[in-house]
Amino acid sequence: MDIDFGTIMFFALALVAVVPAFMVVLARDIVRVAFWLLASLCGVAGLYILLGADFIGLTQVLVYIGGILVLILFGIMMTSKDPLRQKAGASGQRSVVTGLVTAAIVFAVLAAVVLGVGFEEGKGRSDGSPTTTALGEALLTDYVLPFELVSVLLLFVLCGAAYMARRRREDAHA
Amino acid sequence: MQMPDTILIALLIVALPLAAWTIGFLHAAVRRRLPACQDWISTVAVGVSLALSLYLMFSQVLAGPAGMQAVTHSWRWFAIGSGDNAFVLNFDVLVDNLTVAMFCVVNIVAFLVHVYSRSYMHAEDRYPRFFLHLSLFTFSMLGLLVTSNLMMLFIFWELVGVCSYFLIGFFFLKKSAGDASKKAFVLNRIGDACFMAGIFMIGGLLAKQWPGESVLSFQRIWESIAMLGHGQGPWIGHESEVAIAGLLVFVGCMTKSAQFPLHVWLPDAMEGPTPVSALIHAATMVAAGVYMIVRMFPLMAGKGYVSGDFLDSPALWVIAFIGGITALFSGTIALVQTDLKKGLAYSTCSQLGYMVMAVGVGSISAGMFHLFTHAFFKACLFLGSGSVIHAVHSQEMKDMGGLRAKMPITYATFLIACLAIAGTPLFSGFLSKEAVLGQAAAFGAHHDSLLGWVPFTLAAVTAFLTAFYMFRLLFLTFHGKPGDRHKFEHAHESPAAMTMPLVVLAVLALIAGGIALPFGLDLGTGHWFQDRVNDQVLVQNTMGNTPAFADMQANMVHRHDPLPNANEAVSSFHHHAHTVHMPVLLMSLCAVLIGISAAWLLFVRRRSHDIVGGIPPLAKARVVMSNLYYVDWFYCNRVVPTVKDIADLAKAFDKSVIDALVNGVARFGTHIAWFAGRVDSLVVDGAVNGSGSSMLALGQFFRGLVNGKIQDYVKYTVWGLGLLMIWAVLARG
Amino acid sequence: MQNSIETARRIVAEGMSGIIPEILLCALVCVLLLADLFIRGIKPRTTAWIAVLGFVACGAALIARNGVHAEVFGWQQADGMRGMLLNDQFAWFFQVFVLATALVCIPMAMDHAAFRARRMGEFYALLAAATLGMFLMASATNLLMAYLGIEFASMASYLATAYDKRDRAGSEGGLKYVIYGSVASGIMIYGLSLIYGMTGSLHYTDIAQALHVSAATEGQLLIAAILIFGGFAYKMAAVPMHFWCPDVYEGAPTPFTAYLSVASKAAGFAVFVRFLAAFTAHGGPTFTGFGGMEFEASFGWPVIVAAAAALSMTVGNLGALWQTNVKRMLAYSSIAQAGYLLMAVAVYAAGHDKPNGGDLAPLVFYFIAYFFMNLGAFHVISVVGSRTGAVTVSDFAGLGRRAPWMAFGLGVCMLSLLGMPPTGGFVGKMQLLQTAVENNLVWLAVLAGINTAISAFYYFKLLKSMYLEKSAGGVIQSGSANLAVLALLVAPLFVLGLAFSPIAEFSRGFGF
Amino acid sequence: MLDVSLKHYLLVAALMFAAGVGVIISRRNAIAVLCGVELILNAAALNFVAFNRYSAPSGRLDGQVFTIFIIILAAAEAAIALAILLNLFQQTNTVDVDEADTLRE
Repeated sequence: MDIDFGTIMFFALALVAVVPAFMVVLARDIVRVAFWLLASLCGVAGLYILLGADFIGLTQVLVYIGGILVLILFGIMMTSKDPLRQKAGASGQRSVVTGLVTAAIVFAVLAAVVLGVGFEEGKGRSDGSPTTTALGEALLTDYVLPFELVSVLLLFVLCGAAYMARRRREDAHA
Repeated sequence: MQMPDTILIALLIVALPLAAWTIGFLHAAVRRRLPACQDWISTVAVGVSLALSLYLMFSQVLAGPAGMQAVTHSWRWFAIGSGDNAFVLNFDVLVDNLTVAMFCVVNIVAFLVHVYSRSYMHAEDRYPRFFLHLSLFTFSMLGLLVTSNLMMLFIFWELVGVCSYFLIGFFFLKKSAGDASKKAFVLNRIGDACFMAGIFMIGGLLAKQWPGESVLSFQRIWESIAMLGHGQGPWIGHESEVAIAGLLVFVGCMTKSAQFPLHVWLPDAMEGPTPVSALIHAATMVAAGVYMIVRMFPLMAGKGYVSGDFLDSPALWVIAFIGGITALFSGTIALVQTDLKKGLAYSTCSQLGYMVMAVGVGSISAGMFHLFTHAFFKACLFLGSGSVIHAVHSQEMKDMGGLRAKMPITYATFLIACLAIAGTPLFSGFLSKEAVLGQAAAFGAHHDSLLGWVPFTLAAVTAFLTAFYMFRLLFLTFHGKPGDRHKFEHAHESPAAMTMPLVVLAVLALIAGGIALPFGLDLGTGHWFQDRVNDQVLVQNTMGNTPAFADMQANMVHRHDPLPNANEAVSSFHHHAHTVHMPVLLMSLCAVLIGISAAWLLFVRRRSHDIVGGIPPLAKARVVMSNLYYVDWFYCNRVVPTVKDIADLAKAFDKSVIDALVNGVARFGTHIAWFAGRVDSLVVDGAVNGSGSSMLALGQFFRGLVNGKIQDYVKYTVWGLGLLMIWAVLARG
Repeated sequence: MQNSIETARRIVAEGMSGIIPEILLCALVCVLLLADLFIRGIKPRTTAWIAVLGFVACGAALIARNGVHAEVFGWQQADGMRGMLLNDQFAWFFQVFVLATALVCIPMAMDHAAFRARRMGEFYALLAAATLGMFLMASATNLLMAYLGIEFASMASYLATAYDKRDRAGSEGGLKYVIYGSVASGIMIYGLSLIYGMTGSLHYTDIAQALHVSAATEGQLLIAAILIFGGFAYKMAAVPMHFWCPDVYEGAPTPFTAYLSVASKAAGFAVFVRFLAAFTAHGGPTFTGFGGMEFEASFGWPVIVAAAAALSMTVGNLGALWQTNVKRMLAYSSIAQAGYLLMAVAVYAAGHDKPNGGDLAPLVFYFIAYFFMNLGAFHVISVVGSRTGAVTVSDFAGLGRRAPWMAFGLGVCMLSLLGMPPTGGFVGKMQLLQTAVENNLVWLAVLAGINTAISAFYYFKLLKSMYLEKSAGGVIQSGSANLAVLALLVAPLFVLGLAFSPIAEFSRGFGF
Repeated sequence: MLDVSLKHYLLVAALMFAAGVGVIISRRNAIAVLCGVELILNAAALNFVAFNRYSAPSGRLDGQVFTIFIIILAAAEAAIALAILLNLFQQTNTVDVDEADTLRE
């Protein structure tokens, strides 16, 4: 049997991406939820690299895993008294069955579309060369406007989020 | 185009009340209160308006054998879009015999009501505001009369409805008044929606023929009807749509003119001040529906209009039946009312049924004639009832009785109006009612089938009932012993400001019938009123001497003087109209006599207060009435209870089905159960309830989905998108 | 490398002049944030005036852009420019619309009780940022730009909704808004990725050309289209993406609720209609039909949009029947209004080849009327709520006596929302119905008529409460500035209702 | 021999999307709901990258650029959501979104 390395990598990474994603539904407590999410996002990062998107893969690790997930963990720590042993109500599930059934139906519909469409293959960017330079060029030429605008967005979002999360001074005095 | 003087005067007539309203409104806007002399401003405005109307009447309509030469004018109001796709609306104005006559009626009643209200409403809060509303109402009503464009007519129609809403709810601090105004408004929306749908259907069909023109003017509609008669034009192949459009327009009339089963708002509207009841809910606004179908008559008549062979038009059949049923239905309910104004309200419904039926059986002359006479005597009755209520501070007839001596002028005028509405010879109501009955009989004879005679039968029974219940009201109010001694002691005749309008109206109720006497005012020239107000004249007026009308006229059979070339159906109708004339005359005389005598026997001789009150066999009465014993017994114990049961049942139907639909559907379960044992109309009833409550239940359902839980929102959203996908894929295949 | 930098410099230099209003809004955001940070004790009034100045400057730049038709910031292709934004009349109208809404919301925010004693610079900065996002939504011709615009507007809206930190309802509304909004944008970008996969491009022009020869079946395209529609419908607050709407409207500060209900909805329609127009250009995709024959079928947008329109108006009106909270009631009412507006879009989508179809004038006209009637209603609710704490319908009892002009204004707005003459709402709705009937969507027009009848119940509930019910409260001092704003919002409704020819003509100038 | 093709990546993305929907529907904790949102966003991002690799015009990186923006905006969104959540937590002392349901009727 002739199985090449790429195929093995794909299935391994796909498992790493998908199984933890479903474990997020099933996990017992909120900290496990966060770590299953971490695993899933790592799997996706691997898939990006497998797809030749090296820069995106690294960004995924840096921003998502280094940023968003840490943010989420901070959120968990600031809002939970004992995140690993909460009473079932606060961190548990509402109805796993409804969730999974809906997920199954959603998957069925999406799978029907993606399998049904005869997407043209083979004309994409498959040379595997590093993308960082090309992405940098794209962001400063064709996509310079969104690139600049998103900086404004980050500015007001960070100010707003800081304002929102700051302890209220009037409360502190009271 | 030079504007004729007549148009100018007509517009002035319309604009004067608007000016009065505007003065008051601007004053309120600037000074934060209405002018103290708003009553004078409004009264003078409508007075001048009345004088101008009378001037038009005497200088134009009364001169010449066929009345005035109709004048039209139109202004471009707006155009949406451009070229052939534009939707254009003109402000079309038409002044003809009918307009001027209606001007006079509306202005006379409005002016008298203004005068009357200055005394009647004086002690009320918001007295100036009352006149402000009256002015706006008068303006809207007059505007409605002067337009010759369906869309404009609809706009004024809505304005009239809004004024009615304000005025019914004038005592809005009283919960019942607020509810009544809401009910009137909501119910009228049903009719308005249908009316508008009808207008759209008409407009849509006509727009294909005359793209980029103001197609909703009457002229275009008549032209299309004329073309349809010749098998051409925009309506060929759309005959059923034209019929449906006609019926939709008629539903608009049914709500405004309180036709069964959409009449229930009118009795409740009596929560408004009594002068309003007189002006709006008896004499003028409710007649707007009749006026509208009169103007729309060719549309109702449909394809056969040109050939004169239109009595088979399905729309006309529906109209005739609805009118007849309303007349009888409301008449029976009026029998058991204990509230004076409600009794009058049901009688109004009943009389409106007559007018609608007259149009349905093919004679707009008879319908309009009855509208005119009815305006005077019903306004007189309402203002009279206001005078009584003013005196005894109660609307219940059990608190009245014996007021004849205390209030002689009110009594005399009320009596004259009662005689008129009952259809006593020499009074105006006799002639107009006889005209309606005669037409209904001719309709029956013409069709010569059981179904064809139904309208006439309904009308004939109603004629008897009318005499009976009107005199019941009269006797219970003014004759017999006082019901409430204390109130009786304090009762007194109303001041002159209130009695003078009564006298004027009573005189008009007496003589207004004169306009339709065969010899008329201009002696010996045929049927005076009929010559001036009939469908051909109306159509001619609108279309003017255009080639289209010349063509139409050439092919149009002159129905009122059948020519030798008239076809068979038409001559048959005229033949019948002449042969049934005398029997109908006699029959309606009998109905009046029997009705009045029965009322007299029961309420004056037997001193009964209720129509079943004669049951206790008083010895004295039995001796006196021994000859009539069995009749009396049968009448009191069989007929009257039966009639009363029917009336009760009808009233219950009224109350539970239609009221509850409007007032809210919550209490309905019990009504359904109650109904199940009695009425066969359970199915209909259930359907009506079902749609109402299921609407609320659906609302509850959709509201329930938004339960505050974000996870569920996402869940429903995903399901919703899924359903949308399924639907889209299925719908597109 | 050097070459790329040169290219970048050239693109920026060429593009800057096309986005002056947007740059001014960016500057306004920064100035307001900095003012709040560095000027101690800056008064709310001062920041409000800075915001007004900024918006007016932006408006002036926008007016100068009227009549321009240009793609800006993008790349050159053989058959023309592929810009990120397309400045045309359609975008111009919606940008003016959004800017005007923001300007009206400033006096409302200045008057708002909960905002009086706090630093408001950040709030106005968020308002400016949301406006900027909606500008992008109106003119985006690239999927990335459309997504960025939507997110821009959404994120500013999340923060502004939760702006009053002491208010639990605001925080809760904000949290739901951000979660729901993220899900909606997730669904949308999933759909966008499918379209990208089918066409290989993010630019509308290329997508339109590629779809024309796409190998996807219509059903598959429909599913992708519905996923994308989900994201747009969320901005329009249309069914089935309406769930956030009642909670957020109730929780957000009333001035911002007003902004959301008018500007956000308009921007949602703008971005959707532009996408739709691209999608249905070239007469829609070609499909391989029975027996391998190629045929061109107009794509199923009318079906989707008509269904969403029907559902929106029905769900909105039925849901509103039960509401007692006025803002919540207006939330449902705005869902229903989205349904009426979608009816115009369905006609537009259905009518590319019909005489009166493909016409955006009814949509534009209804939006003009909607601007005045909805902002007027929220203005009154905000003013009265700030002074009396009124939130439920019964709290408005006796308003006809307590604040006659406010009650009158609210009454006119209610009648206009209901579609009664002689207000602009009536004329707008008539035009919607007329075009629907002309384009064989009679069933939708009939449903809209029935819905109008249903909606009378709840609009009149408020009217009845104001005029027919008693209340013990005293006279409310509305303030002359508020009355002036009210007059500016209500008077045009009568103009739109009576002398609407010029405006109807004006509204014809904003198609593609 | 099983060749890894576009479809495989798309199926992985579809599974992640479905899992994200499942998480949002079935979780109580607001932070867990946010994790579900991240899964959905990642599914779309993975689609973009996969399409860019297989079926986009070869010279362009549109899909990858789009993915970068998705990641940036997801970060911003998470920051906002957590900030609002912290504020709500200060008022109500719970992160159970099931209990944050006072806005309803």
